[in-house]
Amino acid sequence: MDRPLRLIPTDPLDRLARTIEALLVVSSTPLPVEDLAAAADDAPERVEEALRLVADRFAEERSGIVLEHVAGGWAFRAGREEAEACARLFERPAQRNLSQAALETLAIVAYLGPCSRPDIARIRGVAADSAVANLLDRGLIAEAGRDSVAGGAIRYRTTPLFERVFGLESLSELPRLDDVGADAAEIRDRLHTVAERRSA
Amino acid sequence: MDRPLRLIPTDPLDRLARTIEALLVVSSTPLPVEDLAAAADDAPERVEEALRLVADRFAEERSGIVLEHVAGGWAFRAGREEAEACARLFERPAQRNLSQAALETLAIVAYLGPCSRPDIARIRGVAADSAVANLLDRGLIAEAGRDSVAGGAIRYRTTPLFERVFGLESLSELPRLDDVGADAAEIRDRLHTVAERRSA
Amino acid sequence: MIVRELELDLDAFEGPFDLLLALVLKEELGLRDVDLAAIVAAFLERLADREELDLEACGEFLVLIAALLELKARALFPEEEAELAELDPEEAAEELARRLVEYRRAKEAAVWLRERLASEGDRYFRLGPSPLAPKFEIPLAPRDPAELANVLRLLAKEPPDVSLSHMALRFPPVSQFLDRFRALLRRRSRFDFETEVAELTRLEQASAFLAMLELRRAGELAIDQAAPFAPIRVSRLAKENPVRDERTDAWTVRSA
Repeated sequence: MDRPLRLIPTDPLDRLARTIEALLVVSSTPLPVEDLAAAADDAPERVEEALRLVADRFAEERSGIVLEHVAGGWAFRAGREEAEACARLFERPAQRNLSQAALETLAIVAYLGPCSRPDIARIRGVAADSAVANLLDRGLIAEAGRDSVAGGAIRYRTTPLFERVFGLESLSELPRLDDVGADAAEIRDRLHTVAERRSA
Repeated sequence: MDRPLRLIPTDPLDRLARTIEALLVVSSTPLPVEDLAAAADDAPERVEEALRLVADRFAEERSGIVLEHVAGGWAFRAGREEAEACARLFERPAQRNLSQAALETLAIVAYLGPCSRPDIARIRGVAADSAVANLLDRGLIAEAGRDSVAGGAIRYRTTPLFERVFGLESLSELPRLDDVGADAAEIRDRLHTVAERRSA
Repeated sequence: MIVRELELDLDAFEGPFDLLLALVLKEELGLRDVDLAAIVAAFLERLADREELDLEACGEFLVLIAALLELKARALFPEEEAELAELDPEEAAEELARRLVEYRRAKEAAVWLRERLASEGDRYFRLGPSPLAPKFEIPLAPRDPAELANVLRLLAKEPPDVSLSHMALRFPPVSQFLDRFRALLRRRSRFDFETEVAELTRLEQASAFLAMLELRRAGELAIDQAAPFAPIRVSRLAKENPVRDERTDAWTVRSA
């Protein structure tokens, strides 16, 4: 490395923290620790340590810029207190007016992982074409290859933008939906009873 | 304004500086003072004053993020010292990958000759807008006049860069697709037939 | 307790159960919009309010809700009609329960997402590139032209044969059974429903069942069941002044 000699004393960790700040401000997507480490040419453990410094510097109520862990990586965003000012200047095309159909479709894609329009239609009981097109437009879902079994239908997955918009560190942060389990068992039991009766 | 009571002492100018930081970190274009003032709901003179605070906080060698005044207004950039790390970040392999949508679009344009977006969408069964934009961006396809029918949509062809990347002297060196069709017209017909069946 | 008078307060419908049935049969209300589990819940709540278990009501309710579920199942996956018809009833019930649970989950998840959107609405972040980010010419790694041939082959791949067997599978018109049961009740004062439909296909049985419910709604017959799961006995009801709904004969249950 041929950095010029500088007279400013630099704690190496502080130096790494500055590099991380720079990487985060130029990146368009949240950066995982490994990516930060590769770009900073340093060890992931040291990056984690430096991230704590950055997090301390860019904390809610301390700075207008806040460091957050979201969508599997680290990213800057505006502090919550500045939402009002941001709302005056910026549009939020991704989350404005999401219809019930779009939200259900999003939920299916998020929970089931890559799935095709026929998969979604089967669960919702209605065609999902316009909801899918709408979510693609907003960048909340993206193509994820083709289903090689079911006639090559295109499959969709949620995007990092989806996780970002909904403030999720990862998809595993989606709540488990166990509470409907009881209902499900009940429905199943009743159906079984009727089924047995009818086949008898 | 009904902000909750906070215990952190806030100099009003410091408060404004935080708002400006937030606006700058969210914006993807430089922001002129008037825009900042309108969003922060404050006077331009005060915004100029607060910008000096921000500039002081985000200065070269002090922070990895640097406030810069350019033609269009104010914006954050990475510190000069971090140029190397930023270069490594943008060279990440992930940025180089072609998505399934991009690869399909490229294959269609390469094998069938100049195609418009509607042509591509018809064969793929979904819109190809973002894939086309991406391929144009990377210089793998270029505009090739307008369609004589179909409302004069712009058509696209592959570029010399495309041939270089795929190691082809010319398009005639593309692997043969006899199992799909003997020539471009036959392949096109076949793709249309299958696409119609798939969407049925 | 009279099941038909069970008051429902659903998203898609508010009123007594028998009105809901009538609207569904007349196709004035889409079953897709009706939360059947909520009907079950309402019934169970009512049941819990009573000190004694009302076996008759339970039996009647089960039969009604099963019929609705079957209809809803057909609406939920019409393209798989043939496939579903081939399943034995237990498999069909299992499959149906699975689908309903999945949809239920999707709806719950959608509610959660909506709430999350509201609570995370004050997080603003940059959507585009950084304004002053350095522009790098990203060299593309060499690629194999065989990749292009392969994606095109996949695009040209014949989709699996769509089974056309369901084209022959029409939902028999309910009116057919309205006529049949009326004729039957002119000859006999009562008959056993199961015996009467034993020879029919499952789809015909479903239509027959709907016809029976409709005739009872119109007051033309009475349904009697000694105990839950006991045979359903259908008997003629003497009607002083039979007023027939003109639309009755014209109804057919939609065949998908």
